[in-house]
Amino acid sequence: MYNLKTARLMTGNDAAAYAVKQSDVDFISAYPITPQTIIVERLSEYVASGELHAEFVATESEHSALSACVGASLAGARAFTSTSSQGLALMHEILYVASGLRCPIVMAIVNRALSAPLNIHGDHSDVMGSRDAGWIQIFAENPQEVYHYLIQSFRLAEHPDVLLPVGVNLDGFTVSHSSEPVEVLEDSVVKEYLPRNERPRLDYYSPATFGAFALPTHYFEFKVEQDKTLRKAGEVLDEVAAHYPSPEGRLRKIDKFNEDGRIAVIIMGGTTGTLRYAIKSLRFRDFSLISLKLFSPFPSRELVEAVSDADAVVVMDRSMSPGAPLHPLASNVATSLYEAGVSVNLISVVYGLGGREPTIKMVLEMFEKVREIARGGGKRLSRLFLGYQGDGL
Amino acid sequence: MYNLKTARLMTGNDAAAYAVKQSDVDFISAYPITPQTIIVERLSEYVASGELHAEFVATESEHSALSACVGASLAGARAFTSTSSQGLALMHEILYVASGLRCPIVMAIVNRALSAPLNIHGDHSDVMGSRDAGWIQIFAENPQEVYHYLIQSFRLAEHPDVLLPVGVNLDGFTVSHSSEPVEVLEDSVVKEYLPRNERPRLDYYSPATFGAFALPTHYFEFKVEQDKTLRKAGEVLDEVAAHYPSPEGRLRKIDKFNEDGRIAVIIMGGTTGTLRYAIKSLRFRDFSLISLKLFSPFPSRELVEAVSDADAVVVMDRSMSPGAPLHPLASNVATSLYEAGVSVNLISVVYGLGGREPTIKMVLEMFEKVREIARGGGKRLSRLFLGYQGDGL
Amino acid sequence: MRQQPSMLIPIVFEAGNSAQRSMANWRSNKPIIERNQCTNCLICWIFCPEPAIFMDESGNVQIDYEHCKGCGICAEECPRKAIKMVMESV
Amino acid sequence: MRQQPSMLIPIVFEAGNSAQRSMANWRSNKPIIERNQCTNCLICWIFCPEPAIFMDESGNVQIDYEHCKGCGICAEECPRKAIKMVMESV
Amino acid sequence: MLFELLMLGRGGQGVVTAGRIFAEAALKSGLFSQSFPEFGPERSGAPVRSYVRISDEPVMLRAPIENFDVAVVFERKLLDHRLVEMIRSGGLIVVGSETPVEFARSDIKWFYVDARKIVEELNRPRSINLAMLGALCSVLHLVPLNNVEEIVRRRFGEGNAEVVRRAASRVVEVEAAA
Amino acid sequence: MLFELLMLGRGGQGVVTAGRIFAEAALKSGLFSQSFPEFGPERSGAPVRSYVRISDEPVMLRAPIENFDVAVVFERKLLDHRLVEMIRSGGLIVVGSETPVEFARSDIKWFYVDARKIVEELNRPRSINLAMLGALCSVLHLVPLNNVEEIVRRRFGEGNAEVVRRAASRVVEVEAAA
Amino acid sequence: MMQVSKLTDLYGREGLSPGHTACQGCGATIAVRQVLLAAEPPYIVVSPTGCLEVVSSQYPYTSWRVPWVHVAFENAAAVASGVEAALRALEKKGLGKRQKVIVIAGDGGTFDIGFQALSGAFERGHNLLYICYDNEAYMNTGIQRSAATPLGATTTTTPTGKLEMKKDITSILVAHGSPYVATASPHLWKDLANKVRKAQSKEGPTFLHIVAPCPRGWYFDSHLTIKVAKLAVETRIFPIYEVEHGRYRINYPVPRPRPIEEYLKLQNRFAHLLKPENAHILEAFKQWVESRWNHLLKMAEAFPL
Amino acid sequence: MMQVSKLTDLYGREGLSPGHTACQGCGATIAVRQVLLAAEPPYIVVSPTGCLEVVSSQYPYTSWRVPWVHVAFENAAAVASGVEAALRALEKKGLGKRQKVIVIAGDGGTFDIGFQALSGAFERGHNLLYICYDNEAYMNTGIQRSAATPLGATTTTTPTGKLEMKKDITSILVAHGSPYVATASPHLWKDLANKVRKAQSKEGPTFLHIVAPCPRGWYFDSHLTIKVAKLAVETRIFPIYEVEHGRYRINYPVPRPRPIEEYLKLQNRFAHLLKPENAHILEAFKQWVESRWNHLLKMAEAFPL
Ligand SMILES: Cc1ncc(C[n+]2csc(CCOP(=O)(O)OP(=O)(O)O)c2C)c(N)n1
Ligand SMILES: Cc1ncc(C[n+]2csc(CCOP(=O)(O)OP(=O)(O)O)c2C)c(N)n1
Ligand code: SF4
Ligand code: SF4
Ligand code: SF4
Ligand code: SF4
Ligand code: SF4
Ligand code: SF4
Ligand SMILES: [Mg+2]
Ligand SMILES: [Mg+2]
Repeated sequence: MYNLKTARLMTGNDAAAYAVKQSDVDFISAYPITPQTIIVERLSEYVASGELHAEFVATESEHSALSACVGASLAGARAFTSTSSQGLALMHEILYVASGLRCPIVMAIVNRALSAPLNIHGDHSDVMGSRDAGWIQIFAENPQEVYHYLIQSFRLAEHPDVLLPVGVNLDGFTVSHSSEPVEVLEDSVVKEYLPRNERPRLDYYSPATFGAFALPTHYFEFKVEQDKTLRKAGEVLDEVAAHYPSPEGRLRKIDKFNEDGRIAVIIMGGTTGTLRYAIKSLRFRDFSLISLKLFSPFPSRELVEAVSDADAVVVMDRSMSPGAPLHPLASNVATSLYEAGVSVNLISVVYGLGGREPTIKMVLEMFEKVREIARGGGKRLSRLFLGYQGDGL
Repeated sequence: MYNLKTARLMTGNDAAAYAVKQSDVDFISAYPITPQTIIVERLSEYVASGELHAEFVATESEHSALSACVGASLAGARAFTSTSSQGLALMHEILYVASGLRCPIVMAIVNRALSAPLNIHGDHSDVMGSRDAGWIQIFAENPQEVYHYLIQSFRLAEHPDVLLPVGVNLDGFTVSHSSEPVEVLEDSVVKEYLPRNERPRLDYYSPATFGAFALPTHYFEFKVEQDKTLRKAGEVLDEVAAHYPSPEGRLRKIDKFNEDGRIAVIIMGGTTGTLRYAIKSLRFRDFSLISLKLFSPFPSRELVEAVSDADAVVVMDRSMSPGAPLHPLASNVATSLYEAGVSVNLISVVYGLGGREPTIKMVLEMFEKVREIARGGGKRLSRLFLGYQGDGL
Repeated sequence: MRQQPSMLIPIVFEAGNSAQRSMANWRSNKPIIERNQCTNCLICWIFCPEPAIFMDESGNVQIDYEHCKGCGICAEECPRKAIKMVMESV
Repeated sequence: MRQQPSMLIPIVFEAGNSAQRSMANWRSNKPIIERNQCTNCLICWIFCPEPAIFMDESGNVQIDYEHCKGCGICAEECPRKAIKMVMESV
Repeated sequence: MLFELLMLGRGGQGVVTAGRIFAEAALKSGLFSQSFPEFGPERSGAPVRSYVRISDEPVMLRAPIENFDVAVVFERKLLDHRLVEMIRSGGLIVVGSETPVEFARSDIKWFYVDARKIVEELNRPRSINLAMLGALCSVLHLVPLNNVEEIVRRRFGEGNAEVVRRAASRVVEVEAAA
Repeated sequence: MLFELLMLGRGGQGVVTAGRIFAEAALKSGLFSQSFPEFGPERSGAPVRSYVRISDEPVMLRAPIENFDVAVVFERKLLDHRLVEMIRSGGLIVVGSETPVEFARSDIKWFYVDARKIVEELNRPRSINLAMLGALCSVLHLVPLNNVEEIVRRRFGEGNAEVVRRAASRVVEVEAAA
Repeated sequence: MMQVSKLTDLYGREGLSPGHTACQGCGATIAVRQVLLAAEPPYIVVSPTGCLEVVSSQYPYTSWRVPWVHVAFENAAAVASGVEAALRALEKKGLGKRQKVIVIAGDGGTFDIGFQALSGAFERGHNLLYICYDNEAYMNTGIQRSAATPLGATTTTTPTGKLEMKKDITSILVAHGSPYVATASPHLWKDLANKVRKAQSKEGPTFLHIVAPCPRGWYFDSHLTIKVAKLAVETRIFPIYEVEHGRYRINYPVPRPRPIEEYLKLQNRFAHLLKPENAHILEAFKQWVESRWNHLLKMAEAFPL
Repeated sequence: MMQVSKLTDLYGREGLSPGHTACQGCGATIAVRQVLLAAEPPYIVVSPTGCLEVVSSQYPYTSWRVPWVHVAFENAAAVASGVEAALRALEKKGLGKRQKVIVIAGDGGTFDIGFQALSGAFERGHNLLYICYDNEAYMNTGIQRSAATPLGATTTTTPTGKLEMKKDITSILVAHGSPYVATASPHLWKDLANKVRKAQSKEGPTFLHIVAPCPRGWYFDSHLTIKVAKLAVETRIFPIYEVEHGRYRINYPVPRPRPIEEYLKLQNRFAHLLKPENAHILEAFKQWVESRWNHLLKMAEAFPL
């Protein structure tokens, strides 16, 4: 996986900033928020030191940061932003506009819980709360993936058949602040991988109107077209990844681990590593792991294929959809299974809210519990909390 | 249904403003946006004329409007706001805070499509885009329901076992701007129905700290508690409705029509009326209709019960979850069916985006098409668009 | 520089194409320039909201009735009172 | 007026309860008042960020070592130089 | 029975109000009704539509009205072929005009009323909509003229009620050419 | 092999940097490593933790570190019973202190180093963290002192490398009382 | 910068096409036309949501003959910041050319919901010209109060008249340290045109505040738009001045102001102010006009241009 | 309003408890303590997200002995508007009592992301006192640039020093027509205390801008906090003045200012400014101080209190 000779120790945030620098972005606009801030700080340093030729606009809010990116993107620039939690929530309105105007903006989303109560730690509520905004959403497990996925995101976003914004998610603190070995590509290799494509832009000499107003006579078609394009982006992703110069770094929709395990666990983000460790080193060989790298467009087919034979399927959500039948990821999985006519013993687990990162002990207990449920068979859906200390639900 | 002698002609917006006036709110803060604006205008008139004793704060944005409501609610006031589309999106961050701080705010959401492209007409993208925010979400079909549901919402929101914000949704223009007969209660009856309950509030003489900062040690429990409360609110709703002085106006989670129909159609909001008409007057007696009044907490059990014997179940979404396996309502239904182990022929229909209100002709065509699919049997999930004029998906 | 994408995107590439739209049925009153009083000073033009006033090849100021909405500003502001507003027949 | 709800809500009802928390291990340097130089003028108190300075029953200004973080402002600002900062042993 | 009606005028002429008054009058006369404007941004001068449904049972239908039994067109200038096509056979149309209106369909009844003249006579330049309402009631016989007059009087005063009445008396049927 | 380490100091003392340098040095010596701070708002003066994992295979684990093989405590004052309990049997602890530290567990090795004195001697008041690193390397034998010294020299200059070396030479093992 | 001195200097430079759907006699449209006639290419226009946006960009039509972008209601200045900085970056890399960015926004999008983005852009010092066409209310949504609505004016959210004063946006932007802040009226087209050019020629963020009477929202007959603008100026209600780096010049002195009632009585939104029972509001209105004018005189004296 | 004249007038009125988690020597905390010691009950405090909020309200603890609410980062003034208006409504209905609303916010929450809410609340004229403790950067997230960061200061987002001037928030709020706008420093505790009371006693929205040195973010030793505040005032970098209804009074004249370098050299964020190659930035900094001071003198002359 790593070549220790060439690897550097980088946090997820470091890796993000480095990837963005190498991607030769033209424009960055962002607003500080924990735990994302370091990305922005590093990028300001790169710009100040001349290592990165870009304009860095420190707006007065995240709403403005994304708005500025939309403006920059429509002006033809390669634009980047990053945020977390309240910042993403404040951008909410503009997230839809960015995708609707087909701006290939790339954003690092350093996932963090949403207020109230205020909490600065990791969970996926922020990005899940905007999951209808029409962005491509990618989840990285560790700083190395953050690096690779960000670079591929620019190519994906700017692909003429896509022109959609991409979010690259990394868990707040546990990935963003964890220093780990990261191998990077040569600047020139990245540059070559990211050619500049033409696309419509604001220009006095060929004036066009961006952001027109659409009556009921036109709106529906725009939106369906956008959805179609997003779904197709899954295929483009495969192509974009296939060209990525680092074969191990190629972005796949799902990544399977210990495929022979009879109990499949579906999860996204940093905690995957802990499960890998538990399965491999603590000998939970009856568990297979499905690390979902692409949340949107949701790879239903691949997922169903991967789990249809399992004795039980555990879906781990790091957010809740309060009042809904199930939480975002589990609901997507259940729906996919329903559509495929596959019926498995499904176990929905909510974990890690507000930064309660699962300990080894918690994971082991969960695995035991899941085994029990799997042995029990029959039941179509169970709900568990991992690490929750109140009285059960 | 109506007593024509006492009914008045009111639009959905009129009915909303009238209900809010009778509910004796103390505080209103809102920002104009089409098609919601009229509610705010009417309320300003009621306040100006002295018919309503409330402070009306015309903030400089929706973000501030909801923030002001949070402040007012924590100060002990009965607070109301209303918005649509971009306004709701701009409130996004504070929606979560309002529920997290357990503010019993009531909001009328006059549903409208989200930009880009800008469109001022009806669809449910706005509210669906915030469906994880932990609010109770109610959908009204017509001005009469808007009236009844708003009054019941205040009692539900302020119930000591609930203390959560409530959104009452009405379709932009087709309900908000359609003048129809509405029967109203006496002022005194409403007043009696809405007693003032004590709850913690900002007060110098018993100082407390609201909106504290929660570390990973506490956050998870707060959030699970909030979700639990939201789920329980379904039961409280039954109780609150049972006491409502107008028996026909009582809010039920789902409302069934022509129950004997073999093909069940699940839908929310104004277009329900058109389907009722089609089934009743145009003799599509093989269709039964399930008008969902409560979207959150989602009444999975009641819904599954209602459709488990159907030959086919049509779920009509007036919004999309781009890139997701299914759109919000259909996904909730599929998940509920999966959980219940019920397997039916499911047909997901997306309709009415950006105000493309289904015509009779469209509905008839859809019914024919659905019949065909139902006759075909077997298939677990089909996807249709209603009124979309591009090439199919 | 620009490459028009094959996808349906809410961009209008044909600048100023609203001129293709007739606004004539917005009008209840019709401005009529009395040629002999008009000095072609362009005052009416600078104040027309549409604009529905133009100079023809011979340098005469004219009304574009496809776009004039009949607001009456030109008539009001013409320093020579060279424009009359005439009610359209109903 | 207030009714404390049975639910878990992120409200703290016990005003000022952070005083229950000891901050002593934040401190590397310890302020010591030299009693005989101190006029109990309260200058140190008005500038203490915690506050970790109080007047005892006999009207003497004292340091609250459970809450003093050792910033040294009091020593710096005491007009009588009555406070010394002493390094805590490690 | 389900009866559908279109009103077409221009921004500032009170088209929406007219629809609503008609629906209210229907309600007062014991019929169920619904009235809604053409949805969209309103600008002074722009053509504006308003719709009314009247029925003997509650109106649940919320579909756009694509065909109608009656059209009320405030100014002849706004009439166009497509609109005339949308009137159901057996229906009728009332047009605000000084002169009889030419027409292409003989399966509907044509009326005209010089609404502008009436409001000028009565010095109510903003009451074109009320004149059209008066004319409509007098030829449609669905909602009693009295009810409309009553609502107008209550809301806009006797002078405007007179507009309604006068228009009702002045509306003229156009003889079919065919 | 999976080795877990805690560093505990106070905001402003460079606890996080120390962890990171140690992880980097491990990487340079051919081991996989991971370092992460205690997550949360940082305030000057507040106790701060930093963690390091070192392994001969890639470190995937991302769980909080609840028990550790080694603890490095920058100031004796920060030591508490609970922390000592969390050290794995056979592990070791290095404490910044002028004097030998009392302790309750004899199944771990105890070391102390007068880091404050060293940084005072060398006039590097902000380099307590580097002194603790030096002491750690000299007693742990997992990551060569050289590697740490090298990184410190490159990043903070020779003066600070001297801090590392001097601390390495001054760290003292406490003889078990039992 | 080429001075505009006659109408033929502007003729033929149309940036807005007819066929937009503004109301008859819309003052905003007149103002915007004049701005575009004056502006020197190349430039890019950014607008927030509002009347102007809605009437000019109804897909598949556009009235814009120049590049134009609308993103949302509250962020025109932020979008403009992005466009401006992006073009700067692209130019440095040889991937594009700088073009002046001009925001054209309503009062709601400027004084209220877009104010923070505006303030932020000015603080950061972007090279852009921000123009507010001020019709003193949210017209697009049907005439609701904005911070620009004057004391006493009725709107649908102030049915008995607004209780607060109009926000003094120009002074606020002067306090932001802008190199050029000015006011203008479409009836003084030459002054307006030259101010557009002057503002455009400065480096840094400049601001132009244009009175834009709205027949629909102010309730006057559509032929009176220019008259009303003129009266706003000649009653001293809307002073015409400019401020360069904090130094003031009154461009249109108004030594003998017309009576304020002349202005008010044309507009139904002020009808109630002329009733005897509201004399105190009228008085407050007059005082406001006077005190602002006097303040302006004093500033022009203390900090002359 | 009771004048504060000696420390015993304040002793025993503590609104903030110890046990908060602010850094050693935090200037913001000193300022806030002084505000609460002075404020007259009954009142309610609203704070946005920021250092103050995070250090004082870590569940299940609170350092607030007075009612306090935090909702988000950008909306303190809007929340305060809601509280204020709600209490007014409840009082009218006999369901509650009016209490003064005091916002205490950082510079980021005031100058930047919360500026629109602030401006809106002032425009609407709510009866509230808004206090900004200005530590000249986003400290809670680790020292990033804000509009309050002075020219030349390094932050983590301006690694080579900020290029723009500090936003002149007081002038901007004066331009909002506030009845009372003032500045204060914790080293002048009496002036500060009396300004809190004066501001509180006015009807309408008032503003108090307090310099709050931050040892962590300005890089100075924690015992110097009060010294640094004093130097800010005595170098004329942070003038102490008040503006009542547009009329100015300089409360602390500083006839012989201390050299600006004295202030700068204490703080590592300015270290580079003292290097010869940055002399031009230092010069610009000095000019900014001088021109603001002169402007203030002129205003005090033209519009004396
Ligand atoms: C976030 C948001 N809130 C509200 C609206 C609705 N809205 C659109 S335009 C507008 C008013 C515009 O007022 P102004 O800026 O003064 O421009 P005008 O229409 O008067 O020209 C409003 C309230 C919106 N589009 N977005
Ligand atoms: C919408 C949003 N964006 C960003 C943040 C992150 N954030 C919290 S506090 C803060 C800075 C606060 O700065 P300031 O107001 O100056 O207060 P200080 O911390 O300096 O006391 C930031 C950027 C947030 N909480 N919410
Ligand atoms: S203003 Fe009058 S004179 Fe001048 S061009 Fe127009 S019509 Fe002719
Ligand atoms: S009437 Fe109005 S729209 Fe027509 S030409 Fe004259 S100014 Fe232009
Ligand atoms: S400042 Fe000095 S003299 Fe005054 S009370 Fe404190 S220690 Fe005593
Ligand atoms: S050292 Fe600082 S915290 Fe301790 S008492 Fe003195 S001023 Fe207060
Ligand atoms: S409402 Fe006013 S500003 Fe808007 S288009 Fe009509 S006249 Fe112009
Ligand atoms: S960072 Fe600065 S403002 Fe924040 S707590 Fe520390 S000293 Fe106070
Ligand atoms: Mg406006
Ligand atoms: Mg700050």
